[in-house]
Amino acid sequence: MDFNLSGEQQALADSVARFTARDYSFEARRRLIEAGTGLDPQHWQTFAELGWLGAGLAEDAGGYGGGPVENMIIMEGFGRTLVLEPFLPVALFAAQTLAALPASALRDELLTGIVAGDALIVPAHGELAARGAPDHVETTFANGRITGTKSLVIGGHAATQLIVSARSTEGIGLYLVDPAADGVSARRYRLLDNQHAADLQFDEAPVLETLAHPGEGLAAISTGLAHTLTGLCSEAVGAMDTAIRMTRDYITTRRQFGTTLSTFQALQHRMADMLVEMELSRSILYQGIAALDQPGASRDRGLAAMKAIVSSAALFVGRSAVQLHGGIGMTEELAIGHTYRRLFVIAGQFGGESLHLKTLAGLPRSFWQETTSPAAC
Amino acid sequence: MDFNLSGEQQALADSVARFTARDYSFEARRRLIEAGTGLDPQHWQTFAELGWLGAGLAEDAGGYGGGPVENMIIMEGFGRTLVLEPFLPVALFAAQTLAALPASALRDELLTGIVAGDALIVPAHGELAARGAPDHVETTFANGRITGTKSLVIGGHAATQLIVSARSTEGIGLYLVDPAADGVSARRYRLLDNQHAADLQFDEAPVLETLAHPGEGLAAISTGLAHTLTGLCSEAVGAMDTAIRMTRDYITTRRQFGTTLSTFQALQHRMADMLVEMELSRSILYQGIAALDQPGASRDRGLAAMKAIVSSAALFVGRSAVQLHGGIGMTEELAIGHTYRRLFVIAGQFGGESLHLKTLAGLPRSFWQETTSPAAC
Amino acid sequence: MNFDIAPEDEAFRAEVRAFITAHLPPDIARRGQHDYHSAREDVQRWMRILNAKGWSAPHWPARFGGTDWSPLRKYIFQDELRRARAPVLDRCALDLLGPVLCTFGSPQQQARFLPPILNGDEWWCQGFSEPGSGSDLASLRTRADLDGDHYIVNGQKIWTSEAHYADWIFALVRTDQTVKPQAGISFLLIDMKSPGIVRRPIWSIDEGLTLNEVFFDNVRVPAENLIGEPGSGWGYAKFLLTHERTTSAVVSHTKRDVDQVRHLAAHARAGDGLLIDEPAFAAKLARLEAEVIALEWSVMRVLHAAEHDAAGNAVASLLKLRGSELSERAALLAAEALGDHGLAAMPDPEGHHILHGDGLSPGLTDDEAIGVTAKAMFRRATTIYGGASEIQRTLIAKSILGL
Amino acid sequence: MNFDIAPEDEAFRAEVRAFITAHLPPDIARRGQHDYHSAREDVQRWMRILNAKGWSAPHWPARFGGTDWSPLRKYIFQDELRRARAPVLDRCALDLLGPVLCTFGSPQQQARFLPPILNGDEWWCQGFSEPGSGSDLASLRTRADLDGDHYIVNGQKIWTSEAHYADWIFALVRTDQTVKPQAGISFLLIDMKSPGIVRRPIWSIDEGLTLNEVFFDNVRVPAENLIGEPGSGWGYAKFLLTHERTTSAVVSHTKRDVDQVRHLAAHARAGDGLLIDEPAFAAKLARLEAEVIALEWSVMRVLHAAEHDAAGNAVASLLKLRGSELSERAALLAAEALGDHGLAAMPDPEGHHILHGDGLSPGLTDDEAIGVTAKAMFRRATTIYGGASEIQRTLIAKSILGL
Repeated sequence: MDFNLSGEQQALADSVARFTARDYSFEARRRLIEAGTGLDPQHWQTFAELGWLGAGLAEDAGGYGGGPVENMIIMEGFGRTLVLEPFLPVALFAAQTLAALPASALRDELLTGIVAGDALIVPAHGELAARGAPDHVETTFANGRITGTKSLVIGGHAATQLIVSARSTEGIGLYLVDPAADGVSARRYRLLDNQHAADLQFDEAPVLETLAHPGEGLAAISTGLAHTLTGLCSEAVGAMDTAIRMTRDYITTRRQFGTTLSTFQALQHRMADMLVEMELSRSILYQGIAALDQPGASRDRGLAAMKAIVSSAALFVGRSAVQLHGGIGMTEELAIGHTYRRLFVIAGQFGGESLHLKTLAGLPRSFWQETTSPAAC
Repeated sequence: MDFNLSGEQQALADSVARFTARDYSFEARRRLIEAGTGLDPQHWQTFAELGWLGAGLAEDAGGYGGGPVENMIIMEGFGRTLVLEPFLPVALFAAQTLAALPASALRDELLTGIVAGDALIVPAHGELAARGAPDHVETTFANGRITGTKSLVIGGHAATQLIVSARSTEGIGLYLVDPAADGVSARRYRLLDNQHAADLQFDEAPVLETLAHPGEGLAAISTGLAHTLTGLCSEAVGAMDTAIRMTRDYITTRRQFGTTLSTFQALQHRMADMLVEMELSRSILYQGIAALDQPGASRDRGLAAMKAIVSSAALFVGRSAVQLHGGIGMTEELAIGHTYRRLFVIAGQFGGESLHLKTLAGLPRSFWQETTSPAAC
Repeated sequence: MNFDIAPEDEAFRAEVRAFITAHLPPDIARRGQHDYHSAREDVQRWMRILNAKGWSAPHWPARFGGTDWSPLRKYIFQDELRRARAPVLDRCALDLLGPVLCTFGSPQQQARFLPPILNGDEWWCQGFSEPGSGSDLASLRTRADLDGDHYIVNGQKIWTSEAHYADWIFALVRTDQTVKPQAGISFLLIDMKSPGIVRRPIWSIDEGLTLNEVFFDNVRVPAENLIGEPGSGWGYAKFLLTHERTTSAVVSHTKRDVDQVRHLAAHARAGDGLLIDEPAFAAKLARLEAEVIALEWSVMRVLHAAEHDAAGNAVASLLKLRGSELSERAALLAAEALGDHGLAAMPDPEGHHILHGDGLSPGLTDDEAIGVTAKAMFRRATTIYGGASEIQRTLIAKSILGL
Repeated sequence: MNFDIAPEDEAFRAEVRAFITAHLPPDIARRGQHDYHSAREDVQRWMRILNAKGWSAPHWPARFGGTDWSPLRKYIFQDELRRARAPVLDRCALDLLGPVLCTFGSPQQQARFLPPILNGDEWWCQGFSEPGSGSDLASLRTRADLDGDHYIVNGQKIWTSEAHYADWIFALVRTDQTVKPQAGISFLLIDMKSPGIVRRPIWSIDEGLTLNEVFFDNVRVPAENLIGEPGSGWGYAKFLLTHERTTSAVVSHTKRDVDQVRHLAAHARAGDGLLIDEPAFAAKLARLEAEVIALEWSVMRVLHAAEHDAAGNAVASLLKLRGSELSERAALLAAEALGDHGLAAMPDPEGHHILHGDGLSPGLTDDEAIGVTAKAMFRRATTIYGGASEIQRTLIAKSILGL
């Protein structure tokens, strides 16, 4: 075990910090929101050039040989400044789903496109009734066509290709679909944090390619989702850390009743609890990353525990940060409200605390049961 | 609506306060604990002489014409000084169960015995697997005999007669059983708050009388239980109020770090939350008492809401009171620990927060649906 | 003690409900299901209907156009309005300014200002908070200097709700710089059309507009618009803030929201079943419901308590603290009920004030679902405004517990 | 970064587990399932077995009978002891006094005192707290005045854990009344058999005995029993309190407790099913489990952090705060799992110290259920002792956040 960044990892973190400092000031981000796309092509190009789109991808999958830690570093940095581009669905969800499939010319071509920044491929997997449960897929596949509705496809409005999960009698398969094809319609919307997403409706939409045959798709998309969850929780940790820092700065300068707010013990204690929630989130994030290598149930347990903790921490820290800012925290003009909105979205995305506690409860075991690794502890 | 005590009710409250001041000092209570019975016959005689055993019982049921408010007044007073005698199971649970049965010579004789203080009749209804659910009865009745095990029968060690709920193919009936009969064995124990209880095992135990025929028992025992729940929550409110008062007195006198503890804002805020929990408990207790008159589902809903709130409040206030006392709060020598233990028992007795939220969730309705009474609001 | 509601009060509730059912325009009722602040036109139409019935401001004294209803009946009236999703009225004018005018205003002021309030003709906003004086009103700096028969007002107010709608503002201004901070404050009525007033919208995190900054630059205000005595403004403000002891519980609003959550959960699919049948969600909803019941019965206790009753004050002190928490909890739970769509921005499609007028919103057909997430964001403010929860706890500790 | 445990460390865990399985006497293991403090005889037998293996105090330096295990291995060792429900060893001697003696003791003191600790022959208690100096140690008043080659000790200690078992006490005493409060404190080892020492048991709300008052009335203590320099006791105490940054998390204890809750819930009937299948209970257990995982990974981070690493300190600061909360939560949940029996008093049937020796307890046959409610009551103290949660939060706010 080693909880320190390697030299290369530190360089990556520094690189992310330089990018966000330059391109993601509060004002720059506001302009991007007003532009109404949630995606700056130049940013995406930068992601490709700096190798971030393949930083967490194994070499045999067309990446640069890093892993979930590299993705954690990027996503944590993105969480600090609330990056809007759909990095998570493309570079984690789609890429790791593809990487979990057997190598093939098609797979490798798609991955190459992602890493190069040419292909903005996103999975269309979640559905409203699933509420975050990865195996609830009602969308159907039959005769080369897809029918059903996928919800909250982040980046779905700008995707070049879609990886659609669909069920047939033999189980869940994964299919490549052209979002511009007949039978595909998108209801685009913004999330509370100004990311852009879409609900995608497939009405006998034609499949370009079969990526995973029926019965073989769930494992791959679940692996992609597992990486996505750790990326999302990394983002949460970055956003929480920023929220705490901003709140500390605010209450140490803001004066009321003849003193700074930071002298009030109730506020001090609330900030202590915020810090604790953030650190526990980071701890269980590490655990989640370690769990990615574990066999099925162990992995799912570790990820469920992680998301349950991080979801509640994100809400607590976000709500508390606004509370301690007082009225000014409620305004669009201040960054803290945007951080809260991002944390709110993260808390619910891919299932909130309740769902993941239910998952965890359904996979019981002793702390010492399976292996001796703290990953399973 | 009138939230003030009437003159008679105030006199009753004063009478209870005089009794507890005289007979239930901390030292007197400690001696009663050491005596090892949890029941002082002189106290019981006093209860009878002052009319408390029939204070909440209608006149046509042999009582003095009061109702749940009278029982509330007594139980709240008992909660303040942690009275140990099994007043609740006898004067509320047993008496109100009997009062809910059709009048009969037997019923009236039993009620007369209770009110006179001669008969210490307690229901043996709860079972381990029921976990507070009133309708889970596995104990069976067949051929005039009872078989099964009842748990947590408070006062069961000293009962003169038992009202046993038991199931046969036609439903749940209620049966009068002599605790000294063959086939009845008691495992006596103390609760954490030093009340005495027993698990009662019936092994083909003979029935003295049938109180409610199969299928007619559940309604009566549920009514008895409903009154018991409001009595228990009254006791909780009294105990919480005392805990808050003792804690306030402690932190306003105890000095640390050169000042009194009461000057620390974190402690002030915790005490504010304790007060709020207590007042909300009192409010929902009133609601629960109003609900006693409502038809079936409305009553059960009101009582479930009440017990859920009071259970969590009791734990919060009790735990917080010990916390604010610090180490001294953990000792047998101080009253506050005993108050916590009583509040802990109340929180779990007849089902804790989870059970009652489940009950409430199972009986949904709009706030404005049924009647316009705040009792159903 | 008697916890039963009188039959006459039940009959009164039925009467109110029947009136609302008969008179609330269906289009307004439908928009009332959405979780946005009502547009001025809707409020105005509804106020005129109520005013025709004499029900615009039941809590005012009857001689000023109010009623002599008991506190319980006033509560029932408001409760039925929320149940029906009727527009929330101009609270600044009706609940805050109105009682001050009725009590401390001159007959001329009463005659001039009360009738247009009752009819929804003139709208008001409250100018108390200033930058740098969040929960600490005594430090306010906006000044009004007498110049002949006019005051010249200079300064800035902030967090001014609905100032973009308002025709008038009632403001706390400092008319005497020489005395102790609280003693130099006066209560002044200012026409928002006066030259020198500038409003700046403050967009909030729900992407909606309710708050504003208001700047005063040598604004001339007739001296006759000062309420009562100069230097007594602090007392009127305290009267105003404590006059209604139960509205801060917003309990009827939250009851409406709990019903909304139940509706949404009963229509939201969760796996192969419905969300309402998911034990974890059902338990959260039940817990919320139980807490709202406890809150409402606390309101009942206060409504029936004498004004200076110590026990009543103890209960009253919790209403804002817990009421605001439950208000946000209900909104968050409604958003959770919407699942994926509970993460989407929902700017008011029919509103006049939209920060991002891009029309991007998920395709919702259930009126009860529209605006839910905007409300969830907006309600983050409930434990901040009107005395933050931290202030409330300190108040309880000091005034009720004597710490 | 690398979050995988090394294979050699996994092998080490297997080795420890195998040793414990082979050597922990079955009767002790059975009693270890009960939720009471272990009796001295059990601890002593077990310590001698460990000592024969050289494992009594792995965290001491090897030259004093400890090991050179990595922090992770020391953790794994303790973790396996808890898993096996082995008796909790004499923590005062091993974890608190031992490191002080090893670091600041004279060679004579080390030779005299360390071996009997390792073999469980001499037991220690800690005399820090005094009446009136709960979390405020600098105000202590017990004094030790030099009289030739002896100190004369007068005063009183309180909250002295296991003093009824202890052969010796290490105490903070004031040897200099003339200097600033913290500068006059020394660290003294006192034989509990000395004339003038009186112990008074403090029964706690679990009806058990772990705490005592200790009174000193002109107790003569050889001056050679003073550790290090006179007046430096405050520094040694701080060393002792911060030496082990992770034990205050009691995470292995709570892991054991979570397993216990799962066992109890899997055997407890609830209606027609099992409690473990009740969604509300299962969710509470899952939430607890997830928090314990987060806590354990926080421990991992501290174990692998350099001693003065700022990030490590931030994490270390939460271990006591959250560890103590989870410890109580686990015990409360275990009691809840027992249903009606979770409300019953359970004085230790095999214990030597019972307040009410009436033997009244429900008929429990599952060893894992015995003592559960006593533990639930005792654990109320976890957020109080060793720096109450309020103190911990203030520490975090000040030292980590700089407020």
